[in-house]
Amino acid sequence: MTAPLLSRDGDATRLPDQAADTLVTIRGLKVSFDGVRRLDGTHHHVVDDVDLTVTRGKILAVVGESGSGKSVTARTLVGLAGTGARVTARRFDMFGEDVTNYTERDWRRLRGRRVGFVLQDALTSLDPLKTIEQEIAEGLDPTLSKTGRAERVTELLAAVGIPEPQERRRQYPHQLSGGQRQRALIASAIAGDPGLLIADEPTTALDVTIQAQILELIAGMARQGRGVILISHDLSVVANLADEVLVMHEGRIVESGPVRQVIDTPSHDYTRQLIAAVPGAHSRGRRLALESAPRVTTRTAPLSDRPAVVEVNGVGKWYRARGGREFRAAEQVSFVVRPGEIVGLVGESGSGKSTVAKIVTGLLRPDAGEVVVAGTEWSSSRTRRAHLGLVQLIAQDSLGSFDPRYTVREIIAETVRLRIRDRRQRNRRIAELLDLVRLPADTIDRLPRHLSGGQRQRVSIARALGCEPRVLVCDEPVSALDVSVQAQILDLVDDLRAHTDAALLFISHDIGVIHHLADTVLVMHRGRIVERGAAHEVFTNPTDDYTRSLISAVPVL
Amino acid sequence: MSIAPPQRPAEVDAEHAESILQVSAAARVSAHRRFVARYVTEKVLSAVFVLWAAASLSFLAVHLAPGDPALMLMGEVKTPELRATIEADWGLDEPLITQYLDYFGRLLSGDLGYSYVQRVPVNEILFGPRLLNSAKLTVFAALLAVLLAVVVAVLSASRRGPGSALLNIVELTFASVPSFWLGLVLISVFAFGLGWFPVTAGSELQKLILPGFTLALPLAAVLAQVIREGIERSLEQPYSVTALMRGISHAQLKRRHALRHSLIPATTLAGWSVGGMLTGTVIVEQVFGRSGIGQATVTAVRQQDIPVVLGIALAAATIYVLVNTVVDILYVWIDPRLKAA
Amino acid sequence: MASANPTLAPAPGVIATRKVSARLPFGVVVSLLYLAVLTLAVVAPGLLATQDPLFSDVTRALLPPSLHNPLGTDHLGRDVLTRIIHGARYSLFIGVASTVLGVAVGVVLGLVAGASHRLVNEGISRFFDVIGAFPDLLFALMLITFTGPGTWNLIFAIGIASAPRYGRIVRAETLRVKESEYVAQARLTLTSGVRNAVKHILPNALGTVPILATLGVGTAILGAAGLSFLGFGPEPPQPEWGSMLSEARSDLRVAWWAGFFPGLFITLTVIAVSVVGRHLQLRFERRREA
Amino acid sequence: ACGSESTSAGSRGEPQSGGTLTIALPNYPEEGLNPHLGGAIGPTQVLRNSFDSLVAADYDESFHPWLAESWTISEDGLVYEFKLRNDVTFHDGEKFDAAAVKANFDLVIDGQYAPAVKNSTFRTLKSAEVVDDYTVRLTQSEPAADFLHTLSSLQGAIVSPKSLKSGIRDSGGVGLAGTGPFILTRVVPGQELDFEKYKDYKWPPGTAHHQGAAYLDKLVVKYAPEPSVRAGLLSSGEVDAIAAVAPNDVPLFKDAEGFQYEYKGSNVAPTSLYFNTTSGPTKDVRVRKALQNGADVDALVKAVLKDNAERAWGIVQPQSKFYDKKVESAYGNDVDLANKLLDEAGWTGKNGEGIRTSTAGEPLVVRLIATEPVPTLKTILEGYQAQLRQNIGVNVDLQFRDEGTVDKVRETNAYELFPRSVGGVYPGVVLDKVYSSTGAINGPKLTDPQVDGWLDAARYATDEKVVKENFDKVAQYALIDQVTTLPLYTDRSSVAAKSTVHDITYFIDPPRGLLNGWAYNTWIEQ
Ligand SMILES: Nc1ncnc2c1ncn2[C@@H]1O[C@H](COP(=O)(O)OP(=O)(O)OP(=O)(O)O)[C@@H](O)[C@H]1O
Ligand SMILES: Nc1ncnc2c1ncn2[C@@H]1O[C@H](COP(=O)(O)OP(=O)(O)OP(=O)(O)O)[C@@H](O)[C@H]1O
Ligand SMILES: [Mg+2]
Ligand SMILES: [Mg+2]
Repeated sequence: MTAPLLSRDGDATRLPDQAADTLVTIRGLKVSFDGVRRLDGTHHHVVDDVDLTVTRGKILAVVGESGSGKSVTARTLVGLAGTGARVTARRFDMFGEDVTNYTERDWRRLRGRRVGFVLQDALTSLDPLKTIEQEIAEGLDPTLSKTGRAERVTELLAAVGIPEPQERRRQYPHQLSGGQRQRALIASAIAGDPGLLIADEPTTALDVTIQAQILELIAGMARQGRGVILISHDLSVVANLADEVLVMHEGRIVESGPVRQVIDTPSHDYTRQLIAAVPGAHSRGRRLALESAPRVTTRTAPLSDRPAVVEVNGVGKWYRARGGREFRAAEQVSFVVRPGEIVGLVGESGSGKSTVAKIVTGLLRPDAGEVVVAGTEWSSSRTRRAHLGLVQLIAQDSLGSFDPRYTVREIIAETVRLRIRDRRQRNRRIAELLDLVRLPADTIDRLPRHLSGGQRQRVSIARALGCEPRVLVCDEPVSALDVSVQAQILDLVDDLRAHTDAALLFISHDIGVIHHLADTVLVMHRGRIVERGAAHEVFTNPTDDYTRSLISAVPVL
Repeated sequence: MSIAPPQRPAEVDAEHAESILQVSAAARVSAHRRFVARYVTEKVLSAVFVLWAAASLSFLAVHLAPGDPALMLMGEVKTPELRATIEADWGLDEPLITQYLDYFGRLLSGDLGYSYVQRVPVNEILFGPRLLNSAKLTVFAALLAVLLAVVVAVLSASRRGPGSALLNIVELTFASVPSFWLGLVLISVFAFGLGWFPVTAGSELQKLILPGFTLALPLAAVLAQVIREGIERSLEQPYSVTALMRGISHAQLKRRHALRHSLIPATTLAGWSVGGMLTGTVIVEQVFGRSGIGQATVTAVRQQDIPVVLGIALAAATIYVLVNTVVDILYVWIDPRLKAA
Repeated sequence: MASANPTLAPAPGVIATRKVSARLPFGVVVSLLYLAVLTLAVVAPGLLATQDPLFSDVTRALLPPSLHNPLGTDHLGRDVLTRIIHGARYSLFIGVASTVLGVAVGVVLGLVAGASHRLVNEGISRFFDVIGAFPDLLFALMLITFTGPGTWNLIFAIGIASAPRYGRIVRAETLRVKESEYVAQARLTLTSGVRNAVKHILPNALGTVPILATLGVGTAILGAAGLSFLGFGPEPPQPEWGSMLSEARSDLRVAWWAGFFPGLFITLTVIAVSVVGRHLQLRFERRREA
Repeated sequence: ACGSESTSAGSRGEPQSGGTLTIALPNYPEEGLNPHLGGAIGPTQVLRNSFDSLVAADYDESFHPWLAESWTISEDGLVYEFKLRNDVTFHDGEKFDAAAVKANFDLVIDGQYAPAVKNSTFRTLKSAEVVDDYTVRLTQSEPAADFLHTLSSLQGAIVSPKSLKSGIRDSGGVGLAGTGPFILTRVVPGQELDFEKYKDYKWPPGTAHHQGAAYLDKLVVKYAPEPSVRAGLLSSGEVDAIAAVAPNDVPLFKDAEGFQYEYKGSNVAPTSLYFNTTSGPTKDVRVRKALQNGADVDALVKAVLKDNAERAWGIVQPQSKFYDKKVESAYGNDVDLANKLLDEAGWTGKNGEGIRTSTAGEPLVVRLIATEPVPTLKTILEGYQAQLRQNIGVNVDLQFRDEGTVDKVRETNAYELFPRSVGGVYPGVVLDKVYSSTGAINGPKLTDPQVDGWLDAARYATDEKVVKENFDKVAQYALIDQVTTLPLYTDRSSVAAKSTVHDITYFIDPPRGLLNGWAYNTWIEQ
């Protein structure tokens, strides 16, 4: 990690100095990496001609899909663009100083004390071997006395809203929840009282309720007079928070302006696409991806008329927690899924969603209750084996669900084989399935690890469809994907209903996704189903307190 | 090769720990104590089990091997009188189970048996000045190896260039050269050629230097590679970047964060290192004419002095198990995440 | 050092020049070439050396390297180069054979342990602990005390001593694969657990074995050299490198070549084998991480 | 006959007292530090510095007074009466007298203390009696020609009876008191022995060069098993002297500036290769003769062992008065003859590896079972192996096994060749062990009454000429007629030292040529 060489483009003309409120002024920022070139040998600019201005007390949001260059841009601001980075700019001022000739030592003075940075990977951005105090203290004045240090750390922790700060400061990151870790990280970023706070996707890994809290915390930082750069791939997250927004696409800024203006009257296609791709109440019954084919059919027959294919009756599962205590991961869970129906299961992390999914697929034996699939008692392995392929699972981590040695063809063949014995026919069917999930034919002999995330998820779906299952359980199939890719997959799932008449249990922590897709909704909280009903009904008129708090925390565009 | 590598907790576990974390601070402290107590007890019990099994294996080796145990225990010079003595000592005419219990009784009282070849109790061969000598050598070499490895690894981590390539070759060479060969070369060059370090004369420390390096260099080479890899891996982690974002320097980053992380894989090697040291002494002591356990081993194997060989094997196993147990327990200190497991 | 999303495929039209996908590192190429030559020496030593490795002419003992004897002669006037070439067979044989033995024992026990229920699993792991508790060479020496020296006993001793090393890893891998998501997924389509084991668990759990074995060969060669030095090596006149080296060590002060070159070849071989092994390991890990 | 070359010992100037001598020896006495138990040969010999015996032997196998002033032997050779010195005191202050001697021998012939010693070296000793304070009588059960040899050896050393009652009796070490010129003061097991001068010493053996206490103040014995390390230690000046110089290291010291090199031949039986007459191809005398003639042992020994050994020709040592020079070059190194003999014996084929085969196609393989490879022996055997293969197409299957296995192999007759240097000083004893049908180490597996007859005749003869006649007959039989033996070499012990050290030949013990580092005569130029 060497300090990036910053050089000014030749014909740069300096703009007149702006008001002292301007913390950062960047014009024509370009970043490329030594190891990455275009096929013709020229530099590929990961960040290309970016202009950026940060003002004291204002929140500047940067949005764009994965790989669009958001993080690189942000990291350039502290001179840590990455190994082998080449940074050029027509103008690069920070706190009124031209940083073009900064040495590593100069940059170091800037980091922490003038610019606080909250990294993207919240859960792994704190050293697991250091206590919270040790971590935060690293950004403090080293001459501070021990008690002074402890006091300051406690103050900071309290400031970011961590309960029992006196206790927590002596704990290790793994002893904190994700939200608390994110707060501690912010505390460490503001320890040196920087004028500028950069938060790179501070809420990606968090539950909606916690996400809301963290966003509020960041807004508070701006209110205190700091400049804030908030990076997110999700427009709705920044919609109500930011003052200005930059939309990045393939290293370029495609649109910028006050946040309401950009959302309400997007001028660039890409922005429009991004906005359209956000699932939620408004998008129900609509295609999310603009380039997707139009909807195949719309549902006609009322679902409640049809006999249920999955019946979950009073299912419970308990684990032995530490100290021998019993921990109920699922309790008294009952619901039915009918053919052609999408049942959405929402709930925060740890509420027991995956546990239910595993029980329904038969991968986990319930401690209480029973699951009946198509009239067969599903918890016993004997009856399940007799009806192999009736239930299929689409996992969140699709890569992990593929045998690493198998090609796409072999993966899909695993299920197709259950229905089609003949090899030639089978290959034809596999090709069909690939086509159905819109995978290019040349992916067939590739290994999944050489595919993109969206493509992998498609393989996973194709595999699940291979044996024409009557029940499809999707456990967070889109939570690792970009909004635009997510949009395509959600459209695809929507099509499945029309094509296959399978019963779908769709699990997500994202209420927007469930609201967009599901017919019926189950809300899970601490292993129990706290609310159920028709999707629109539940989300517009929640009766349960928990559901209500969940919904109010969801950011809307 | 560590005994039952400690399970690393998955990152997600911590998140679900939330509800448990809501309990009071006092309860948390006592839960922590209870965890440490249970963990330590587990490790100690498993160590005791391994030692018991190792001792039983030694017993079986004598009794189940083809041939007459008395003949085997005698060594090379076999006489009827000696046979009678051995039969009496080992109670060879009694049922096997009685012998086994006796054997354990003796082991527990610290009696490793009697060498009929050297005509002294095995304890005397092992635990006299020999053990002290070997301990001096191995401890010196271990410290040297760790020091060398850490310094080299920290200085060379995440540097690229001809220097690092050369260093890599040097490390590979030290890790791949037969240790007796290394010892002879070191002696030729530094003792006889340059006359820097004596082999047998001089102070104890002077005498330790060459054998110490012979033992330490291959180990240091391997350790340095592991530690460097650990450091480099750690430097790529988000927490390292976060630390840089606070304005610390690279040197500070390596020292404060990365080194400790690299110790986790490096300590896993502790068992392997102990094994390497113990066997290394066998060869190094031979080369340098140092007395010690290693030399006693070779002599005993040559003389078919089975009681001594078994005694040494048991002692080595004990040292090995002890060190590994200590290392396992140290893990809790190095890696606080373990407590969440 | 960016936290760039690793699953991200590069943008179209962009290639990452630093990714060493197809090209082998220089060191690996050199090592492979060296090992190829060594293999030739094993298969057809006569092609590389025209002299007789056993031919002794005591009047020509300990001659320094010359045109006729490029690496000199040993204490019995035998050509060192010829003996090294012919010795490749014995040294590699000992290294490979003991590794094969260790791997075989380790893999079988490790698989059984990983696949079995608690009791068997615990039993076998403890067994590994017990055997592993005796340091390798010491355990080998112990076995030799009972079996006596000789090539086969040497192979046996080194092999058995190394078995826990492989066994533990295979066991851990088996457990890991058994718990993996894809094995769970396969339960939805496969009719029996045995099929799952054969189709998914076994091949994935054993993925690291060839790598471990490669690395193990180096260790075994070094172990054999050590035992040779202690006088428990293969029997003469086999031109095994370890015993050549240890035989020549008393002449070190007057004829360095007789011992230097066998030592050099042991070292080079161990280096080459570990360079290749580590490269395989790296590739394997990268593949797994990707 | 023992070759002592280069600078003659003690030729320069008057001996000076004082100083410390550090000597590096190869192997630490792992068998323990008790002179009785340590074995007749081997590293224990270094204890000679601390322990005296009743009599001292010289190179010509004549005996001199030591702790005994004089002695008489009864007509029948059974009763030995020793007149002891009355001025001797043990290191621990105990008085040396007849009772002390009796106490030692009583212990030695007690089966519990030293069964192995009792059964071999002292097998003929029946009892020890005190005649008066300074006269002791030893009675034997049968005449043993080598009894005085036994008494003169380290195993015949007299140890303070008081210290023999202490806990360190068996293991020996500091505190086990002798009467020798040096007192053992420090033991670092496996590594070092330190001796200090015994100031009151005044009873050196008749073979000594001076009287009174030793010249050296201190003697430090260090152990370095690696020959190259020993050589380095001396070259770099870390030690004053080393023993067992490797053949190829000799030029570093011999005739080299600032160093000296000495060696002595051993009087112990030569290391010979015995051909098993009862197993495998060597049943055929023609094959045996071929094996004896197929290699140029002479050249091998000279080229490979250099000064470390001397070619042996006879079944007794060249130093012995029973040695007959005419065996020299009377056999061996006739490759044509060897090939002819093998052809005659039916080994006419050749397989792919150039090994002779029988008409049935079986390769001519002879198993050679040796114990623990001593470097010298190993080298010679390897050279022999190579020559037989090259010269006459015989595959020698060389196997090194531990002593126990070798015993077993001999019992089960699973060998053709057996190399050994049979222990014992007196030739008769050695020949008995090897050639008599009841011999303990009967390598050729002879059961020839004729040979037994000759050996008996030699044993009971009082006339040396009769003894020699019979020995010659055995030699003729073993070397020429029946070809059961190929004598290889006689070990030599070698020492090298800085040139300031004088009289280093005494580090080698007469008459066996064993290395004992006896430093009584040695002095250092100050
Ligand atoms: N050190 C580096 N070396 C080479 N390429 C890099 C490096 N860091 C980032 N990149 C590339 O730069 C591009 C932009 O990366 P960046 O991390 O800024 O994306 P992002 O918009 O933050 O995406 P995400 O939403 O996934 O975090 C990617 O194609 C990435 O692969
Ligand atoms: N094998 C297990 N042993 C013990 N506890 C478990 C086990 N599996 C799950 N749990 C616990 O059960 C609870 C529910 O887990 P589950 O995976 O069903 O949650 P989830 O709703 O899917 O969460 P997420 O959104 O994070 O995936 C969690 O608190 C988890 O810690
Ligand atoms: Mg990013
Ligand atoms: Mg889940």
